[in-house]
Amino acid sequence: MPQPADQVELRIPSQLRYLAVVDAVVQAFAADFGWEADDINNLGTAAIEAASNAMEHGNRFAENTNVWLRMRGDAGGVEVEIEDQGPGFDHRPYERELTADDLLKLRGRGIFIMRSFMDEVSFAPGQGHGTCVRLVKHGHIKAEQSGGTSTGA
Amino acid sequence: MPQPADQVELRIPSQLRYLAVVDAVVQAFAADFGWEADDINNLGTAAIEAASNAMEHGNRFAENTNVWLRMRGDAGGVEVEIEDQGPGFDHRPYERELTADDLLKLRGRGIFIMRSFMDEVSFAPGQGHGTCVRLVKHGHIKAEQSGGTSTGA
Amino acid sequence: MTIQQRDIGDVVVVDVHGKIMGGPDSDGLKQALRDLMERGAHKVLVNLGDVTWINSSGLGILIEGFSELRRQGGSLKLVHVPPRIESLLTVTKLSTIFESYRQEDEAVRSFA
Amino acid sequence: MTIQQRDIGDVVVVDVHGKIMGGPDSDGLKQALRDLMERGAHKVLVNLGDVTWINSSGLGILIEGFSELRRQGGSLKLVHVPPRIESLLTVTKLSTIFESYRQEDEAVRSFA
Ligand SMILES: Nc1ncnc2c1ncn2[C@@H]1O[C@H](COP(=O)(O)OP(=O)(O)O)[C@@H](O)[C@H]1O
Ligand SMILES: Nc1ncnc2c1ncn2[C@@H]1O[C@H](COP(=O)(O)OP(=O)(O)O)[C@@H](O)[C@H]1O
Repeated sequence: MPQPADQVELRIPSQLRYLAVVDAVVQAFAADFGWEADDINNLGTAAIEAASNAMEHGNRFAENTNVWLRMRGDAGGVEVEIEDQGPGFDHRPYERELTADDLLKLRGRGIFIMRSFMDEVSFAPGQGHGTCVRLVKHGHIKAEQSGGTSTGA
Repeated sequence: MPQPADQVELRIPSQLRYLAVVDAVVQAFAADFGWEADDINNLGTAAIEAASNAMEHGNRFAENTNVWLRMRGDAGGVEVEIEDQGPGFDHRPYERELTADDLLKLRGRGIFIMRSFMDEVSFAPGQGHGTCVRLVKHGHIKAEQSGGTSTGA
Repeated sequence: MTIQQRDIGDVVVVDVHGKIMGGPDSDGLKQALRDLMERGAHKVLVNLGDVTWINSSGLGILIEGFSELRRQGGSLKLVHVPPRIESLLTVTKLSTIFESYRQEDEAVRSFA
Repeated sequence: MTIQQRDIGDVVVVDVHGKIMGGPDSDGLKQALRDLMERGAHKVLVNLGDVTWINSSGLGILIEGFSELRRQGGSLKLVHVPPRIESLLTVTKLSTIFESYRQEDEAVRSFA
């Protein structure tokens, strides 16, 4: 497990407009790994879902609450933690496949989307009181390599 | 001055590969302000220069050192602070125009670039011991508006 | 998020730009879809070509429009769905209910 | 950062992809320019079309290549400079020393 010094940490207020910053951080972190574009997009989408939940269900959009994102890893795989200041919740009811009945529901897809796009999704108490969602993704290296000399991350 | 709760904060290790994350955060924060593309690019470039200096001159790329970025503001203007854990420095010698003699030098353009692209650049002691560079930018609203209904930030 | 509307025959094309993230930022889209239904529009084509991303609450807005229009005998279809949103429609199986087209003319003809 | 090289007549085109940020990440470009000079190349065209950004240490690498080549009677020119890098060359007045072209064929002909 890498030292905290090898991780990037982001703190944002509980406002949906900052979801764009979450997406940008996660995608920029992984941009040079040579992963398939789909993997990078889906990682961003899962992080957006986790951060949306943290703001809405965790922090209930309360002023002066924050969401933390911590990210570490390399081309072999990344780990993203998203933590809120909410009361925590029991995620077990949401550990299920969506059924035909769910198809047209307006809500209730966030955790399902995270699970679909990530290799691992887990929930734990955060460093504070809230929920910490942990997302793990092992990207697929792009098939056609550019053939040039690549240096760096 | 907005409360800290209205600001985004990023912490990165002193490794150049995380400059891409700095660029991404700053640009995503300002992406929906309707600013000219040039303004957003130049804000990113100035932040990259400040963060490069923080890593190289401030933290001397020492392991376990970090760089902090704090950003706040709205379409009227943004403020970006970039802080390191270095010894601090006297910025006055670098408060000058570049001359013909400087043109082909390999280094020494970072602070000049920040000043050229930003409306304000100032240096102060950080919250810890290091240097805190403060960048202020008032973007220009894009001339041709899309004419659609825009909501949100 | 920014939206614009165009009429092509009796099809209303809603061009969405930016991010569809639910919450106040997407009220414009919600309201536009409701207004269209009040005006009696039955054929609505949502152009996602300039949408950078959508989250699950944003999907909810599209589903609400889809269901409401269907109830009134109309339909809501999609055009120019970027790969990132395509993935999301696929995993959520919403691709089985939203008709989606690559070309606008093709999409418009499909309503006839 | 990734680089590739192509020869067009006696002009060597260096296609750079990604970010030019100085430090170890850009050693490839530094080394490539040095190797070209050792091989006696005199006409070097750096294609920045796929470069997302460059910082001031990255500029230093281009300046080093430029000066070294000029000392050896050669020249280093740029092609497909994105607007973001154009701004940087303008404020640093490096645009007064780097010849820069929009089209590759035009750039290649300029060495003749
Ligand atoms: N961070 C969180 N804190 C508290 N409750 C949460 C959190 N994340 C999810 N939940 C609960 O789990 C439910 C399902 O979440 P999700 O699948 O993302 O769908 P939705 O957000 O659309 O309801 C939420 O309605 C909420 O009750
Ligand atoms: N954060 C910092 N901490 C300590 N010294 C700094 C810092 N930023 C800049 N400096 C000093 O100011 C000088 C000029 O910086 P700059 O104009 O960015 O050019 P360069 O980084 O290429 O030397 C640096 O060489 C360094 O001595």
